[in-house]
Amino acid sequence: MTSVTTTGAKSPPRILQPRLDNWPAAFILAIIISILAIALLPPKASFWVSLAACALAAASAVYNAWGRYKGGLLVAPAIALLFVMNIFPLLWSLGLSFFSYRANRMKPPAFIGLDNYEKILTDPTVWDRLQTTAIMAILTVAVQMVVGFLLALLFSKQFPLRRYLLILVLTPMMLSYVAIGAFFRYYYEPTFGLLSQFVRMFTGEPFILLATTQGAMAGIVFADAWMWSPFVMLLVLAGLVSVPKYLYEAAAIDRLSGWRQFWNITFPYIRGLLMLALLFRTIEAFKLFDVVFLLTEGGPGTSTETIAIYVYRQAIQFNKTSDSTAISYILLFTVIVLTNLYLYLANRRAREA
Amino acid sequence: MTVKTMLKGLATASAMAAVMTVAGASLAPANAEEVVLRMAVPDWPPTRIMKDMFDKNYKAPSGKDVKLEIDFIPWPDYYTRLNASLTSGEQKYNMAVSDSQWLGAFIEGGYYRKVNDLIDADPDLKATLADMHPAPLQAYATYPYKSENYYGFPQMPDIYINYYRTDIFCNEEEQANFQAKYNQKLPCTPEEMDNVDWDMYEKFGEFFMRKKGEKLAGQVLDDDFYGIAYQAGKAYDFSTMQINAFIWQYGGNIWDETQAPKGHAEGVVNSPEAVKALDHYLRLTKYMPPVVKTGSMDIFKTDELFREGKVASHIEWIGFAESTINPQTSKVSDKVAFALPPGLRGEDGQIIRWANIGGQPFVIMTWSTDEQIKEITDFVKWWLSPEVQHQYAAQGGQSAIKSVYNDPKYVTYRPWNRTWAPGLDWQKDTWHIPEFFELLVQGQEQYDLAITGKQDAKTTLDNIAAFQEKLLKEAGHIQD
Amino acid sequence: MAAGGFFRRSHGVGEAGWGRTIFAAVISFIYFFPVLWIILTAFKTMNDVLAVPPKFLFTPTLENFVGVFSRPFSAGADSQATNFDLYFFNSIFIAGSSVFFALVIGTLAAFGFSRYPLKGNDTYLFIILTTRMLPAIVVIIPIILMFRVVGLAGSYTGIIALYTAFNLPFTIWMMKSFFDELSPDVEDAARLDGSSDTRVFLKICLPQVVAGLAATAVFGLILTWNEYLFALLLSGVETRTVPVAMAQTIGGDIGVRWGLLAAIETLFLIPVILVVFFLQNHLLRGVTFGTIKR
Amino acid sequence: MSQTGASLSLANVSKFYGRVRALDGLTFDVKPGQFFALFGPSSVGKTTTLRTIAGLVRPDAGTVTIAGRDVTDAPIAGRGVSMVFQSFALYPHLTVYDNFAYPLREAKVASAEIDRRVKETAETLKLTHRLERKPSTLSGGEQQRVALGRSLIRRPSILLLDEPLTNLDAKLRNDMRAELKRLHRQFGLTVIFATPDELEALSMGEEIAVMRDGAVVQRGTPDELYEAPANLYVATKIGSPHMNLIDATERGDAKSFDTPFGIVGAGARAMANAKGKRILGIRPNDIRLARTGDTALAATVHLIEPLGDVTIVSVEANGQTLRMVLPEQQAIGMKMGDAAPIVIDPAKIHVFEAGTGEAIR
Repeated sequence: MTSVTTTGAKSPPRILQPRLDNWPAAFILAIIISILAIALLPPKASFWVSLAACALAAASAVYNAWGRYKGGLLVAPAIALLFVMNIFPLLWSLGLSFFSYRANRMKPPAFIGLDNYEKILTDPTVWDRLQTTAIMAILTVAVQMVVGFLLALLFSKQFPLRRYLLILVLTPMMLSYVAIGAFFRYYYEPTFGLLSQFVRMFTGEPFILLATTQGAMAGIVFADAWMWSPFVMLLVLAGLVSVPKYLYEAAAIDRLSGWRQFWNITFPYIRGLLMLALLFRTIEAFKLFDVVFLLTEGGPGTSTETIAIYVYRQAIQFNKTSDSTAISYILLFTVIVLTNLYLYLANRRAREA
Repeated sequence: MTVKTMLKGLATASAMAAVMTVAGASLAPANAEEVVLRMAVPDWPPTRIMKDMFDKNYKAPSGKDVKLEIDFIPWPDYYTRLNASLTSGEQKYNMAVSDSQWLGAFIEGGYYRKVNDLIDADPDLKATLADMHPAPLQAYATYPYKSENYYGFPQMPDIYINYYRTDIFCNEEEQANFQAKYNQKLPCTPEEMDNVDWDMYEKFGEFFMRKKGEKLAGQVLDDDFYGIAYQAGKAYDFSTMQINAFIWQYGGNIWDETQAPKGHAEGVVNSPEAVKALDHYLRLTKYMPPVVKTGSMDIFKTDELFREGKVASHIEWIGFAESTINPQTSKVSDKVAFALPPGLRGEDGQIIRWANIGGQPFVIMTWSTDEQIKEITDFVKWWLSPEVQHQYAAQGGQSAIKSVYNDPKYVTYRPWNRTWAPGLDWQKDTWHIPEFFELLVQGQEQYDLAITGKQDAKTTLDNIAAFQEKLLKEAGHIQD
Repeated sequence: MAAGGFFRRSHGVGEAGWGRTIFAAVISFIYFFPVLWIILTAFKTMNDVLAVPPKFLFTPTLENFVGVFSRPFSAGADSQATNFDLYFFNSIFIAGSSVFFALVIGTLAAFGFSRYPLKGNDTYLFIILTTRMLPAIVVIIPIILMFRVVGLAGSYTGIIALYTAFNLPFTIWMMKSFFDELSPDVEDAARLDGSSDTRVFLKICLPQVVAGLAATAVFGLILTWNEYLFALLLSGVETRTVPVAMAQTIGGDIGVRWGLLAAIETLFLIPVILVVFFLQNHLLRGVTFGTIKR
Repeated sequence: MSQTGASLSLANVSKFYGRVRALDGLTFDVKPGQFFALFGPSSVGKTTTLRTIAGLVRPDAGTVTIAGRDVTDAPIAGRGVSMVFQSFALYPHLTVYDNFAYPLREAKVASAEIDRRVKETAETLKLTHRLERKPSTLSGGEQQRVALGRSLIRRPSILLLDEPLTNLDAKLRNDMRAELKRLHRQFGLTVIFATPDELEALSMGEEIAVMRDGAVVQRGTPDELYEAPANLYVATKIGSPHMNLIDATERGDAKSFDTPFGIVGAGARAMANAKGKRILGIRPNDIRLARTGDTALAATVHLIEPLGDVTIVSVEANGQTLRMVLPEQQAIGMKMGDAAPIVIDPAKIHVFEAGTGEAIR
């Protein structure tokens, strides 16, 4: 710790001073250089130029931290790696989103300003996919919350073999998406599938779940909720075990009904955690890709195609690189909003605890 | 096991792995005479057999030690993986077995090498290609489609055929019942089956759709049974291929890239003939196993249903036939026969059999060195040599070379080979343009809506036509 | 540790007896059933897999497990190696080293963030978390572009670096929450006892967060182990992981090889289950990104 | 096991945290072997003072001298200072044995010697049967003793105790107080302990420094602080029940004050400046009920608090109250509102400047 004394001299503004530790200026400079480089140079050269510019910005940020903070040394490798593997590529693609570019063509990118964004924001398809994603996320999260909650109630008490039974319930979380997708498709299959066979014992007719939009949605929601309810269960369990025992004893003395006991004693302890589970799963559900892709391919038609699949098609299958980076940035914005909300609630929970 | 020991173990394992990687890299000898050709291929028997034959028999005429390193990639991931590899610039592969539709996309990207110079420089190769059936050669090698620009060589040509169950179709009781119901003979021999048109095929569907507990060919069924199946799946091209066949047979057309830039999508793609064709295609799906209503009746599913004995007949690529006659993978291995796929009976009584060609060409990547290209050319020549093609066919592969498949021996290799020569004349291909995947995906989505009963044929084709018109105009393939 | 005991010890809500066990066993069994069916399928012949009605009793076979590593490509052909030994090695090596590197780099960074807060600490941490919450497909587009320029596509280095970066954010968040919870007095006591800063970190701080390291490793492992999209698009011929290779069984010459797929998944599941079983007491904090204190 | 204490002195030590001033020209010195108390309510800088002495905190100004050596910027090691934290700060992942051994291992002491000293320390602190346990399984008192043992084992010359007793229950406190004194006698080392509890400070400290806002306002023996508080702050912090404070004015005759209770004599005090506002501090023990014949001050009973053998009676006059301690029998029969003439011993009166609160002697 050193003493921080504020000096009064403030002209010119800090951001305009040409010093190596003036990292905000370095960042702005780096972005300008990168954009110019992408516009003017061939892709290969522009990559190295923008990388160098960004490295300069990073160096500036580290240098700024170095003299004053020991932590800089410890944090630097992580920041550097994240910068190289995440932040730099994202910034690069931000630049790219203002260009017209396809990764599988030889043509250099052409600057088109906000056209990509305009195209996407006015494209009903994007809105439709976002709507599908929202519906699916709401449904799957709702189911997960309920099922996870009930599972947590089941496991909230100590009983013999609990440790082993818990592992059974936790297993779905550990399966790979490929297996889940393939096997649920098999479970839902009308001829060989277990579900259809089961229903047929009563109706005599094969049960064709994935034939309708609602059915396909239900199938996806069921598979995803099955996979991730244990996650909600873990969170709720954490809340349940944090309720002090004496509160229940007091409630027993006051002869509170079970429902009131739950509402007045248990619920306040798990409210924050439920909120966390809700947000965390919503953010995850927003990314829904693998299960949907393997189960329905987005069908029937495009009725279960999520935004993640849409981006996948645009970027990977159609090689519409810059269009899809623009969608990415709209998603990024959404995620930042959700993350902020998540952190806000997480912090509030931490303060309450 | 404590956490500490686990972490230690992990660290040791990583260290060992690192050492192994380094050691492995340094051990690979840099033999001057060795040429490594790295090829991406889909993982299925036609490519596995090729690898096997290469390893056992191939001697490079140059005397160099030519190694073929093949990356077998699962079919469902193949396009994605190859696309990612090519666009990511890892330049890992010198050649690939590419689906024909991908030609445009990867040629425009500068990945596939034009091979006209190689053909012109080599009279033998030129002769071999001249001996090839034009339909597969154009489909697998030309871009733009049917131009003189060659980009590949056929690896494994493939067409649709009709797989059917002799134990059912030749059953006397069923024969009699069919005769009684439709006043027509139920075909039994492959020759009789060759003469089946869509109307007859529809009757198979209607006739053989049985409930659990009913009798089929003298036996009580323990499960529902269905007469017919063909592909109607949402993934990849698993409905377009079959629908194109119907459209061509009805005299309609898909957007024709050979007519570009004058040919339109609007009015062609949704012509009355095409609508009729799609209607016909959809009509037959109601006799198929219920999975068709979910949009997952892909080529793998119809194959599975047939091998599991759930359908009497299905239309499938020849590439799947081998596993159908293998008792380890098929419950019907000893009671299956093969015929030409059904078609539309024309006014002259002849069957029109237009179909969408399958199969794949070899392509060469632009970054291959001259030495590698030389070896690749030698390898391709070896592969297309009559002797090797015969050997390949004998193991279950197919050849597009006339002198090979016209050899009387050819039909004896496999029971389905009798359909090969007559089938080949009816093959056409879809688009080769770079935008093919967008066209394909949108078409598949629309067809899926029709197949799952969400919209009618007219709407479907109108939507496709409108989309294609717009997209192709933007891409400059349609100009007025 | 704070979250540690709750699986084992009875807390708050009280104890229940065998009645609860039976009820829970039924529910757990139903919940587990889809997994059980996968495992059963692994022991079935191809004919048994698609039997109608489904077979619960059958003669188990190990042919699927053998087939994972070597099988004939068509009837009558010799068995060929499938390279799955390489894929399993890749999965272990790639997941193991990326989790290990993320743990090393992330733990250092978490200690830095916790003990020597930078100006704008929260902003840094926020950016770090955001990168983790983006859909994989969004991040992967620029990464493919970058790898193609740098030439990292298909290499161990590339995919390990990517997974390390992928694991870093939540490693940092988790470990920071663990370090935040340690009493600074204990570290001062060690300083008074003659330890340097490095030794305080190694001898005092690290041993106290072993549980956190374990939880982080478990969760990182589950995520990396099953990751599909990055691996599909960025792993090369020699660096292919099991989830990607697994897709090979869904569509080749005969559609889905159910028994094989099930056998691969079963083999693939065993290591994770074991790790989770032994470390399950620490899992809770893992899944909550360390935002739950107890 | 004998150690010798070192002398310590702090001169003008200041420390800022941002703009917050934690220590402000702190100055005091401690004689070798002394049992020295830092007394003051929470957040007056006691802990910061201890941490500065230990070297955990670098002062922004001033010097710290230990045994005659300036250690202001010296590293922690080599100061010969050890500290028991308020939270005990035991190493939770190590057993009691390893907690004891840790400082010795860090000092690279031979393992046989470590073993001997650990056992010896455990013996002294009656912890031999707990050596293999983890700290979290020990009771508060045992944890306290482990913390002490760990501090003593490397034979420091100065031992710092940060509120060593606040985390213990009442009974344990008494035991530990005695234990600490015993250890101090046994080892003869310099002990500096911080406490917010006046009873603790008075009963244990040989000398006490009373702190306020990061500085020492008065230091002295318990008696000195009780008898001659240097200002109102000290006066009100030391002594129980608290000293009574009443407004007063010097009458200008150099021997008496005007108060709400009447004229109060100033005793033998020299009163230089005539006329002025003063505050008189009178300890409750120094007030008694008037007997017949006394020149009494008029007051009425305001509140009666019986405490067993004594009773605290508050009397009131003209809006000011005074608390006095009466033997139980004197308070029998008293009722609120009764007239209660009182007498204050002039010699025991403390006089403070009304503005600054400084004592006038």
